[in-house]
Amino acid sequence: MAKNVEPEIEDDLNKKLAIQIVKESEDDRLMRLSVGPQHPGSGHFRFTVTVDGDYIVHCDPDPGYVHRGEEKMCEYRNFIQNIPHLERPVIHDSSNIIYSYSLAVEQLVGIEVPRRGQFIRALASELDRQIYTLYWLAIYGIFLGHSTMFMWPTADRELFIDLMDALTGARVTHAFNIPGGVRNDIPDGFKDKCLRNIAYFEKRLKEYEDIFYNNPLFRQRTEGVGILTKDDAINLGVTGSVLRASGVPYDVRKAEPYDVYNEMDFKVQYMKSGDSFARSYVPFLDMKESCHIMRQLLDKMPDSGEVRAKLQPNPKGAPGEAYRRVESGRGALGYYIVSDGTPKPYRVKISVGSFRNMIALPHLLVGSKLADMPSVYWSLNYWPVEADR
Amino acid sequence: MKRIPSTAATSSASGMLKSIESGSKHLLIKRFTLRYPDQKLKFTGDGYQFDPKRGVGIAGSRGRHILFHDKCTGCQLCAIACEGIAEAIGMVKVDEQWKQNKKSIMPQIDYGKCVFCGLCVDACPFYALYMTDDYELSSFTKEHLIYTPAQLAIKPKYDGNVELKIGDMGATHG
Amino acid sequence: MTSEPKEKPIESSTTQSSPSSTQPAKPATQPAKPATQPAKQEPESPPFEKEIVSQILSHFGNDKIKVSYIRPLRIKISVDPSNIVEVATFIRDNLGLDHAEAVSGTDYPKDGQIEVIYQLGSYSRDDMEGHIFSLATRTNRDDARLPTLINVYKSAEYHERETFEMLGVYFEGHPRNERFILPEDWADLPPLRKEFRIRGR
Amino acid sequence: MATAPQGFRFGNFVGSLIWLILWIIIIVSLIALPLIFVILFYVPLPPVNGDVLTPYLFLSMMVDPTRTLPIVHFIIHTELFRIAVFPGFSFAALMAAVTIFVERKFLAKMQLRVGPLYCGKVEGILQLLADGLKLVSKEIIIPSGSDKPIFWTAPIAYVATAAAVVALIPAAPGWVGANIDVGLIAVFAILGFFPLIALLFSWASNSKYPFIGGLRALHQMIAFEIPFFLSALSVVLLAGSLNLTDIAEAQQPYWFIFFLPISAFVFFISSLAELERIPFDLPEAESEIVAGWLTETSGMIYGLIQLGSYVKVYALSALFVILFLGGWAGPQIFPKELMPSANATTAPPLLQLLTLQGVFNGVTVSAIFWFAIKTFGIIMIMLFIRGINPRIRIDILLHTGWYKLIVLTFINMFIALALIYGGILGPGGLLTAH
Repeated sequence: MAKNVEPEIEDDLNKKLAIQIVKESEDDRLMRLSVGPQHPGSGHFRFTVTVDGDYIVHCDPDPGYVHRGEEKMCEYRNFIQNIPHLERPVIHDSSNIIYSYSLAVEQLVGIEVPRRGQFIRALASELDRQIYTLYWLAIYGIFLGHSTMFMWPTADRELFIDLMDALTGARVTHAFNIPGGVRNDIPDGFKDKCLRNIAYFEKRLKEYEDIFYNNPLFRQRTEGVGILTKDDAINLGVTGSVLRASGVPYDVRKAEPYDVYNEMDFKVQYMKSGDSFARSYVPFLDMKESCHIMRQLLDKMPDSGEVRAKLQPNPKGAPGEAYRRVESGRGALGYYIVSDGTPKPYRVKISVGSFRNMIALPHLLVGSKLADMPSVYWSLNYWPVEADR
Repeated sequence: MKRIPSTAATSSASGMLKSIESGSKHLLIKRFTLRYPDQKLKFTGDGYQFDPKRGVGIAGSRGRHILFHDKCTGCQLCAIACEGIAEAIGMVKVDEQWKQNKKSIMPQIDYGKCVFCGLCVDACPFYALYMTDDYELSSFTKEHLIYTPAQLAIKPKYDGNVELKIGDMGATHG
Repeated sequence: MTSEPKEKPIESSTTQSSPSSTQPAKPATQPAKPATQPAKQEPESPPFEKEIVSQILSHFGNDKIKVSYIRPLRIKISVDPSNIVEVATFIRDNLGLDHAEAVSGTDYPKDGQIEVIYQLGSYSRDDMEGHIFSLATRTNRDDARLPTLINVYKSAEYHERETFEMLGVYFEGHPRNERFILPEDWADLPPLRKEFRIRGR
Repeated sequence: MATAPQGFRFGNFVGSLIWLILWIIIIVSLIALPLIFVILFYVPLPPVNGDVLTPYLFLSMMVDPTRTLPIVHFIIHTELFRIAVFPGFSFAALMAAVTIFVERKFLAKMQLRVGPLYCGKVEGILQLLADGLKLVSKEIIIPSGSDKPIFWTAPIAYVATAAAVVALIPAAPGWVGANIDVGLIAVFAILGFFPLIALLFSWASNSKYPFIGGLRALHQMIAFEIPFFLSALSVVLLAGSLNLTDIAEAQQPYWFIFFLPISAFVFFISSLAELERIPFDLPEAESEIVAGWLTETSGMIYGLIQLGSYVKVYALSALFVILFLGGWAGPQIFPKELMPSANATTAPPLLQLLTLQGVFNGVTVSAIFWFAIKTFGIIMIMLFIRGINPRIRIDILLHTGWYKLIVLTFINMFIALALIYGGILGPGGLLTAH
């Protein structure tokens, strides 16, 4: 299929790029606006947009304001010491960002996680996905000027933060998933509390739909805005909800099921329109599906057993390399780890969804209106800190 | 596996009416806010602990540490565990004589640096270092954030007793 | 893992990883142990992946393509920089690998080389959704130059730009070989080279 | 672990307080008191109880407050009082303050949080005072390269214009700052100044985001001005007058909202756009253009503009009440006999003091009560709309203004004309009060 669409897409994209570079210098009508890093609508991220009237003719992303050099830092620390700093890029979703790291390290070190441990860390990562998505939704609400939609998800996020607090002892940056399983077993009464909170949360999702997704003003602002076609989505290599909103039902949990996800019964939620509305609605559907997965995880979890494989304090990875992925709140999150047989990794590359989705930002913004900028930008599920790493 | 989600596309009037209904419904729902200094959350367990024999932690809140002087051997494993993470733990001399601690050194923790990951607790093989519920560690100076072994030995008092309640009128704290 | 010696797992890894290979979508929960040596040490390669590799090999021949390993869901081949555009175009057109997930470089000062590796994936082929195809190439460390793949894989654009600034690999044909994530006034070595040391460590 | 900041001494703190009090006493006794006495000697004062007000009499009022009654009575009947205090600016500013506080608490309730809580012990009732003090004490930052005279003038002009609108709005029969025959046109004319001020200020700020915001304000204003006028036009047709008091009294038995619901809707939507409130707060859209034309404001400049915009909220809500909801019409809330009339001298002095010798008689109090209730209801609807809606996009907004609202107003205008020609409403109509 790739053969017949490829040339025209390629031409189109190159042409667009050429127009951007020429237009910036020649025309006097253009106004260059800086969005970020201290703009209320950007996070720790800067991109410049050049507007001609109300239309954006050029967009240049400029990430790196929160670059920590995680990949370099990894080379100086052993496999266990890397955990706390690796979860800093996404403190809400820290279970997921450590999940694929743990999978890759387990492959290199050669250990197997006990079955109960697999269930618990899948549960933790689902809870973290909810926490992240709710936070994302809250910011999307305030970006569109809907202050109520900022407050409700922020409040309901507390349901899951509460659970993570009981499970791991920390509200964010849990350091819970580690190579070899999880740090501790679930506490008493956790299962009932979890089921109670999920049941309440599903009721709340209906309210979100009422006040936000079905609101005609919200529909007007997002429907038909920033359309990313299926071919463009594939070609640009976007991931996560952005990809699924463009009609590609791709989820790492289905494509490459890790741990216990092949026993779970869930559907990959996707939409075909590829506009801002679809990109904002797919995470919402994912949240519903995630509740479903969490119920199954709690149901099928073995009642007792080990949760953590014994790991020596300073494990050495066998020489070689591993590339493992999980589906995080923002799409596929992969770690490429090269080990040279020492306790420290030789090279760690983090392939994050935010960085991969950033390429769609100039693609979508060029030609759209300045007023569409927040709705397009944040619908890309972009987390600046994670993209900078 | 593949299905098109129903977007519940509604006309703008009924969508607006639903918004109004949902908004006015929430005027009757209980508030969610935790009034923090007056109310404090109740935590599970008695702080994060670790069982070196089984190799598994015990769930609990990760606040500041508690150090049991009668068990600490001055083996520095906690300081080594912290080395690449926060470098918050330093070993200092104490004026105490314990027969298991010949060198009389014990960890001193700088909470200006600690990230509360609890990996030092995992590293302690002698049940000497646990974590507690106490998370209110702010102070005016950086020096006050450095907790000496004597300060770490004190068990903090934490009296949080508010739990998240879910009822017909929504979720609320207390 | 405490008592497990380091040298042991080479034989056991190959036997353990093979049963899971029949189903491409099966989870890799089995500890697919790493291969220390290139693919000839793994005799029982999974058939689906093997077939893909044999397609490439039959087109290009053994001298252009060096197969590093074939594991369940993971294939790595190494090519010469002069062939990489040709190989990538073939892979894209005939194998359905339509996007690059990551482009990363690894510095090997001992060999005097930098390995740039493209992790390619497929969204359009259902039976290859879980596969990651690693296309690796090596370039000289002192004058690191590679042909760009953005005309083949548009998705590699920002990744290549990042690789340029992090490892100093110049991508010929890339429109913007310039600063991306690092500060504007960065005048030091590319930070992911091994001779760039973090201060104090 | 709580310790005081280093170098803090309680003695120094008390010493600084005493020093401050000393300076205040010196300044008051050396400058303020002589100034007052000079003014009292040279300024002709109203006669009180037949005597001309002298400084001695003035000082004796401090001993016996009932002696101030005539002077208060005199002040109440001046134009200045009407414009500055009761139906005018101070009343509007009070309503604005109440609006700000209620907005915060109401939205907080809707959003499942508590809103201001600690300042003032009881549900954060003093939060507004604290915010005001904070704004007063903050530094005003002027951007370099800005047009300084305009930059300084614009916020004051904004508040002044808002006050000018308020001066035209009657709050009870006879209680209006300026009772002019072209009241409605005057209101619209003055409202036309706001986007001009926004544009001037944004241009004077010498910054890109304010500039875009100012242009948006202008676009929005032009798009919504016409439906705004036209929706009021059908009211004028029915009432047969442009005087706001006359319009309010013309709808004595039946409010115009029953005949002109579409006009009322259009007027409400247009006034939301006029007020730059969500969903029409595009000139201040913070996620696109930082804070729009308010980006470079700081300190009291920001405070004044906020005050002006909330006074505007009151003004337009009151205008809606006058045009569509019958103004101050409503049942008498308590018997007239309880209030001493203007000539009553039999009432106890304390009650005389409270009712200001019958200036606020029963009818007036009832009218003010109903007027305030209705105005506040409209304000609450505005707040509610803010709670449930996102911000609209500029092109949809312009499309709505030009294409939809204008058409809707014409529909209702034809209905109004039909009512007049059918002899049902208008001068001498069936349902008109005679």
